[in-house]
Amino acid sequence: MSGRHFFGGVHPEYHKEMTAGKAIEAMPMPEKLVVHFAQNIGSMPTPLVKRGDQVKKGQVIAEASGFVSVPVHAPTSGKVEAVDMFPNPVGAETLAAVIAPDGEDAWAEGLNVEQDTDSMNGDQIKGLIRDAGLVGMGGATFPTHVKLSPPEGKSIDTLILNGAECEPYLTADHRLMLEHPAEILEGASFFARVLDVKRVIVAIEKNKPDAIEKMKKAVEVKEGYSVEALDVVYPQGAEKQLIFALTGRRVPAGGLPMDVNVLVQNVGTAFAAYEAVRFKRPLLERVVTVTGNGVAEPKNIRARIGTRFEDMIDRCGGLAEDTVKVISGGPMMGVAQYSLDAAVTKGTSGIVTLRKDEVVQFVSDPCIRCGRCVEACPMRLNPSALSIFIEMCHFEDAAEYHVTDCIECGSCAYVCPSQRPLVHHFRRAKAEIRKMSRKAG
Amino acid sequence: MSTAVIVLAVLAFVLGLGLAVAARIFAVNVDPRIEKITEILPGANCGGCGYAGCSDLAKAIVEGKAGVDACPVGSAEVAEKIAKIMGVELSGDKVRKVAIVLCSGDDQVASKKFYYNGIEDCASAALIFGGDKSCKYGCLGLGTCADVCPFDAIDMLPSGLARVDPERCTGCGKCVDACPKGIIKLVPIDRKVHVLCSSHDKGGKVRKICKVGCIGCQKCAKEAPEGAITMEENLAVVNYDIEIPESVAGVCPTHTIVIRGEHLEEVEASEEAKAAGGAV
Amino acid sequence: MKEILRLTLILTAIAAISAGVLAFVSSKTENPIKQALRAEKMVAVSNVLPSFDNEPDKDTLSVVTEDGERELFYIGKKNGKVVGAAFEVIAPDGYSGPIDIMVGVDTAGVVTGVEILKYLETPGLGAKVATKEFRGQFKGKSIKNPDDWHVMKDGGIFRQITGATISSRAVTKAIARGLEFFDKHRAVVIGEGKIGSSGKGG
Amino acid sequence: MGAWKEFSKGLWSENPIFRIVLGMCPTLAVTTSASNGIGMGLATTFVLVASNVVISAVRHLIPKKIRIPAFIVTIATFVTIVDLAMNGYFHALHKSLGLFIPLIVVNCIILGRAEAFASKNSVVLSFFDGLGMGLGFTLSLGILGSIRELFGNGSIFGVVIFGKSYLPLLLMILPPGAFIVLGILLGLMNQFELKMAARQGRLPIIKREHNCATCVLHKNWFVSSGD
Amino acid sequence: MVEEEKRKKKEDVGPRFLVSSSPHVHDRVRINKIMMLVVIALAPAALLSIYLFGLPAFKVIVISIASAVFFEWASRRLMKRSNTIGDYSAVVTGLLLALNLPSTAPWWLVVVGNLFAIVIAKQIYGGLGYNPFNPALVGRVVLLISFPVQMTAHWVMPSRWGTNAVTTATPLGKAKESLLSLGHIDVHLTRTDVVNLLIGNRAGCIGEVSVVLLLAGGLFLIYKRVISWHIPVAFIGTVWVMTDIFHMIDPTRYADPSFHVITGGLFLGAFFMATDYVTSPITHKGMIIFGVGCGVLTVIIRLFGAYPEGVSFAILLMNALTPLIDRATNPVVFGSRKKKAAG
Repeated sequence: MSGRHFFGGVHPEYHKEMTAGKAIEAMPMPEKLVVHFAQNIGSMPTPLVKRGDQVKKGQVIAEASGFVSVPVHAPTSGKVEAVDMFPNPVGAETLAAVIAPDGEDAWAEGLNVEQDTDSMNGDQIKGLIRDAGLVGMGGATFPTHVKLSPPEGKSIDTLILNGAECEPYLTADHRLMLEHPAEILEGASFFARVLDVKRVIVAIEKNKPDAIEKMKKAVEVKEGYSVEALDVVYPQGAEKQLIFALTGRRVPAGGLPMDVNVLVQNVGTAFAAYEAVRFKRPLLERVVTVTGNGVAEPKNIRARIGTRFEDMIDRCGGLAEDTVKVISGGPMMGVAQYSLDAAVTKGTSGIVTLRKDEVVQFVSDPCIRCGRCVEACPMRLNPSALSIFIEMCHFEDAAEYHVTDCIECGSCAYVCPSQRPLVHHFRRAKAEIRKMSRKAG
Repeated sequence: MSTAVIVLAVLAFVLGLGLAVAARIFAVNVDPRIEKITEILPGANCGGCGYAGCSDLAKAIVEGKAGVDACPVGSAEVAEKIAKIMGVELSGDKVRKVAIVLCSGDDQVASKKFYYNGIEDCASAALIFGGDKSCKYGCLGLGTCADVCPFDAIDMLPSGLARVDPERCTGCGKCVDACPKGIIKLVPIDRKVHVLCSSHDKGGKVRKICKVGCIGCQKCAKEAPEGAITMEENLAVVNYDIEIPESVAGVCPTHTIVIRGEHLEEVEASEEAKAAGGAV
Repeated sequence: MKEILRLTLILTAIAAISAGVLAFVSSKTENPIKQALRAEKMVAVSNVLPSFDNEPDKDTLSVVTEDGERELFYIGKKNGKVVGAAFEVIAPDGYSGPIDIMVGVDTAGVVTGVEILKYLETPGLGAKVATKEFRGQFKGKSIKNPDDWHVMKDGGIFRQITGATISSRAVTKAIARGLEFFDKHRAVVIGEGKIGSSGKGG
Repeated sequence: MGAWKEFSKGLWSENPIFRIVLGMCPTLAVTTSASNGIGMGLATTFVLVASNVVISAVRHLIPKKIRIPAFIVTIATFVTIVDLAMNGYFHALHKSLGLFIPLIVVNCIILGRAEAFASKNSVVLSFFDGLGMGLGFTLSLGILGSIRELFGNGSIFGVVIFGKSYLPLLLMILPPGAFIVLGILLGLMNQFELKMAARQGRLPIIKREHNCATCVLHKNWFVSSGD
Repeated sequence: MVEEEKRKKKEDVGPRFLVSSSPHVHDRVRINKIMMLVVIALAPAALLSIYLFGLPAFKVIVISIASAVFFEWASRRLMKRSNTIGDYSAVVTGLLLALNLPSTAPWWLVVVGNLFAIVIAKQIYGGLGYNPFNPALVGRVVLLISFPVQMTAHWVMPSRWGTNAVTTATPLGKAKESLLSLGHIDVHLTRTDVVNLLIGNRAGCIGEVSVVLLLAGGLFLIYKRVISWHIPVAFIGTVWVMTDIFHMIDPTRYADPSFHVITGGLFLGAFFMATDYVTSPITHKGMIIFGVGCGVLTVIIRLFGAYPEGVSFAILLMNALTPLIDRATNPVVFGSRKKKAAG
């Protein structure tokens, strides 16, 4: 074990106190739900509903279109009012079904029934997880069943439950760990059973002592489980950095955690797995932290997938007049929204609102080579050199300097005294490099 | 005096002999036509032909991999000269192609969906929700096409649109590749009527976000000769193989259809007016 | 084979013609160059010697030092009588390289003039050793009191150039060395002794 | 008409120093004073004109394969002639230009013109080309030398301009001064060209601090990449 | 109906939100704050120097900063670029150049130095961030080469407000002088010498004399994380070790290491000039190479070169190598690179 720290990182202001003490509340049923079909990384599921269809809660409205794809379910019962393009919080407009709830919230047949989990084998558990449409709920939205299916020859010996929640403002995972520790651990035990893992580590940053306490108590009865307290430094929750901090193993550049025999799952995903396997409930809702100075009453809300941001914010007392940024996710890696019509997806961990005086704009002054970004980069890249290459359109050079290994954590841009849009540059370079390799291939 | 002459002569003899022998041994047979064609080509090495540069194209022409009129930049004159060297007949008269930006939604007439704060470059801006224009097909106005143009033929209007100068444009196609929205097309220079819109959105949506967008009303398609303007997903698309009378532009209710020469002059005038107004 | 021969012969012909032209030009410019070189030397020599009526560059005398090095003296004569001698000294420890100096003395060993022939000193600084202000100081001085032959900074009598002590020191030292040598062989140089009699070194 | 074109291009549009940036060795080394610059320029002009004429005259006789040695021998001959003549008749100038006279042989301008122009054009055109290029070279060296002498010594052609109280900026007549003055002159030339282009009604080019058009420079200093 | 009107109104006012790439928060440390910290770190040493050298030193500092800011403003304006005097980098350059001049420097010398520092060494290259060489040092070296008399011949001893200024040479100048004229050095440090050197009771540039305050300023910058320790430690350490070795070989020709470390501009150079962001390597490994290189060159110039002091030249020479060092020490990406499978 090599300590609780990795190379680089930054210490942003966390602002977690706004919602850390607030219990998760349920969101009342909104007037309409906008359920996007594209909610996972990989191929978009195939829509199965059209305008005018009646759906039941948990009914599959889009089926997996390949291995790296998961089904999407109706979050409640009601009528499909439209199938059209709507703003997706993580990118451009995508196809979504607008469902008008009928208020009955009636389950589709065969769902929401307690299962006998003890008799299940690994494949059955994995099947339930896949059918429930589980994806990584930390924000990456990578299909969970894919992570649970390592290729031949790769074995997993350690499961890390990621409760670091290093993004400022967000407290969704924190609250979940406080309120449902046993459920999270049971969900984790399903993962462990699928992969036959003996060692499970719950990783929590030290700024959540109550959660550490709670989880420690919960793991006492479980053999092979432990809770590790992590230094408070961003991006502690990034997979590769987390693995290094806990196990000292280095995931190869361009590799996956399974290359060093580790599986990382978010605590939210573990909770969803508990629900999916024990009760056969598809992933229909998640905890979202609605916070920031832009809302009157920050809250942790359990919201249905498809709830519009506007409804969420109204629930928290509405948006202050001078709010200029609404971010889906945390402020370091989240996506700034242009419309409150965006709706909660499986990966939406928070909605952060920033007022005018809190927003620092990018200005793109020249790089003064101060080296702060190099010190901050947890992937040991050279953001200074990379950004200069990219400004000059030298994408081959940027590739040679490993821009494709950038995890877009934002640490470099956070510390840059010239306020250069470094992450934006790297995203551009990645896009250009993809374009070039497509051309070459 | 004689010593000097003898010494130098002997030296030259020996060295000359060595050189001549070396020339024989290391002789490389190069087709002389390659050099000749390279000299005729414009020499901008723009890559518009798809080869690494002018000499590369010359090689390809001699090897028969490329046609004698493969250089998109060179005029018909160039193609003729090359054809002469290659001893082939130039087929038909080739009309020069120039680029055109198929969008006229500048900041005055097209709405924006957010304030953009980031790299001033279209490719980068397009990464964030496809750019700040409400219309996802619209020109972003940040000038990536102007940057890549090797002939300074594109300039950016202050109102946020790219404009191609058909006189300077050589049709190399670099801007066509560079535009993240794919709204720059190469069209024959003698075609005057253009639909300056690329939006496949439905008419209602277009109306909401852009005053000069094609709303798919089909009036022009009916007015124009058969097949000259076709509707593709709510957008009128010009078939440049067919000559279109200029009167077609008049029927467009949103003034999306323009006549190129006149349009450029209009834009010029309005920009000047704006600049003058700004100065006062 | 024919091709090889052709190339070789053409090149040979060009070289031969060039050589011919050059030989011709060289023969034409030989004399002017010689005269220019001589004029150059004569200017320096006449600047440092007292007035004379012979041709000092032809009236030379070489003395062999103990180390086996030759020292060339240009003898100035008036009405057939020796009036002084000029000789070159080199200051090897100049700031940016050796400094060539022409020194003129009268028969008594008193300096009649100093000329700096070649130097690489910093312009505007060390290069000031070539100014009249600096080299004029040596006129009229002799080596009688060797302790005087330092720059003022080192306790001597010669003003050093501000900021260029090293150059000043090098020149002063070199002239002093030259004068000492002249003093030793004065008799031979000014013709009071017989040539070769003082040439201890051979 | 053709002759005038060939002559004038060397003075401005294809000026060997400021436009084609050739022959940097004498440019940087000998321009410590205006007269040195002009002297070097005229010597080069003589060689350039003479070699251009001779090479043009015999261009059909010289086989392609031995053209370089033939050109070099021709050029070297003229350089030696200049060297000897200057030594004999302009001894002082020869002394201050010293080493750089023989180096005219390898001045890229001369071989460059021989290759690019004289070996392809008539004697008359080659004469004017050589004359234009040579005078352009002389002019540039004269300008460089004048500026350096003015600031570095307070004089031009030895005529004191700034008076006795002027403390010369020695840097200017030292080697770095040559680089600095040349760099600034090149920059001003380019700036002037841009302005002229705009005045002649060419489209205004949007100038941003960063764009692909300016990248070559930047890349070079930043990575000096080996490729 | 009301809903619809509300919505229409919203559309009329245009876009509402600001959208940019992540991250959306910033630690708010800007260039001007960093530059101000450098000025603050230099202030004590500068104030002590004014006390030591008096009004002339004060004049040099004021003229230098004023002309640096003026040239920055004027050249940006002339080149039609944005005004950058707000980032205070010109203030730092002006201050550093002033601290690198003798207190006797005439006003025009200061102005010419700043002209070269700001216009030639910085703005012509594109301004802050693009200059390959440290502007203040370029200014100083231009002056040193062009006006050696004004730059090296009029050192004065500190005399509390500049009364009765006594002309003398710098300690390093004396050492070099004696080595050249006598063949050995006459520098033997006694305890009082050390104290005098440390508190700045010696001739030298305005800013280089108060070693203790320079050290304090440097430590302040390291504490504030404006600079890292790598360059100063490598630089000063190398000078110490190398001079120690030479001192052991021949103490009559080479002064002891403590003399070399606390005299001259070593502290000013190591803490404030060599650490200039733009012109020094970006990685810690690169910084150590850079610092060692500066140290080696400084010692070589001091002991064997023509100039008594070599800090400025050493840093400038290493500036030229910075891009190469950067390339050679580019950080290795986290996680060993996956070997490409054969075939």
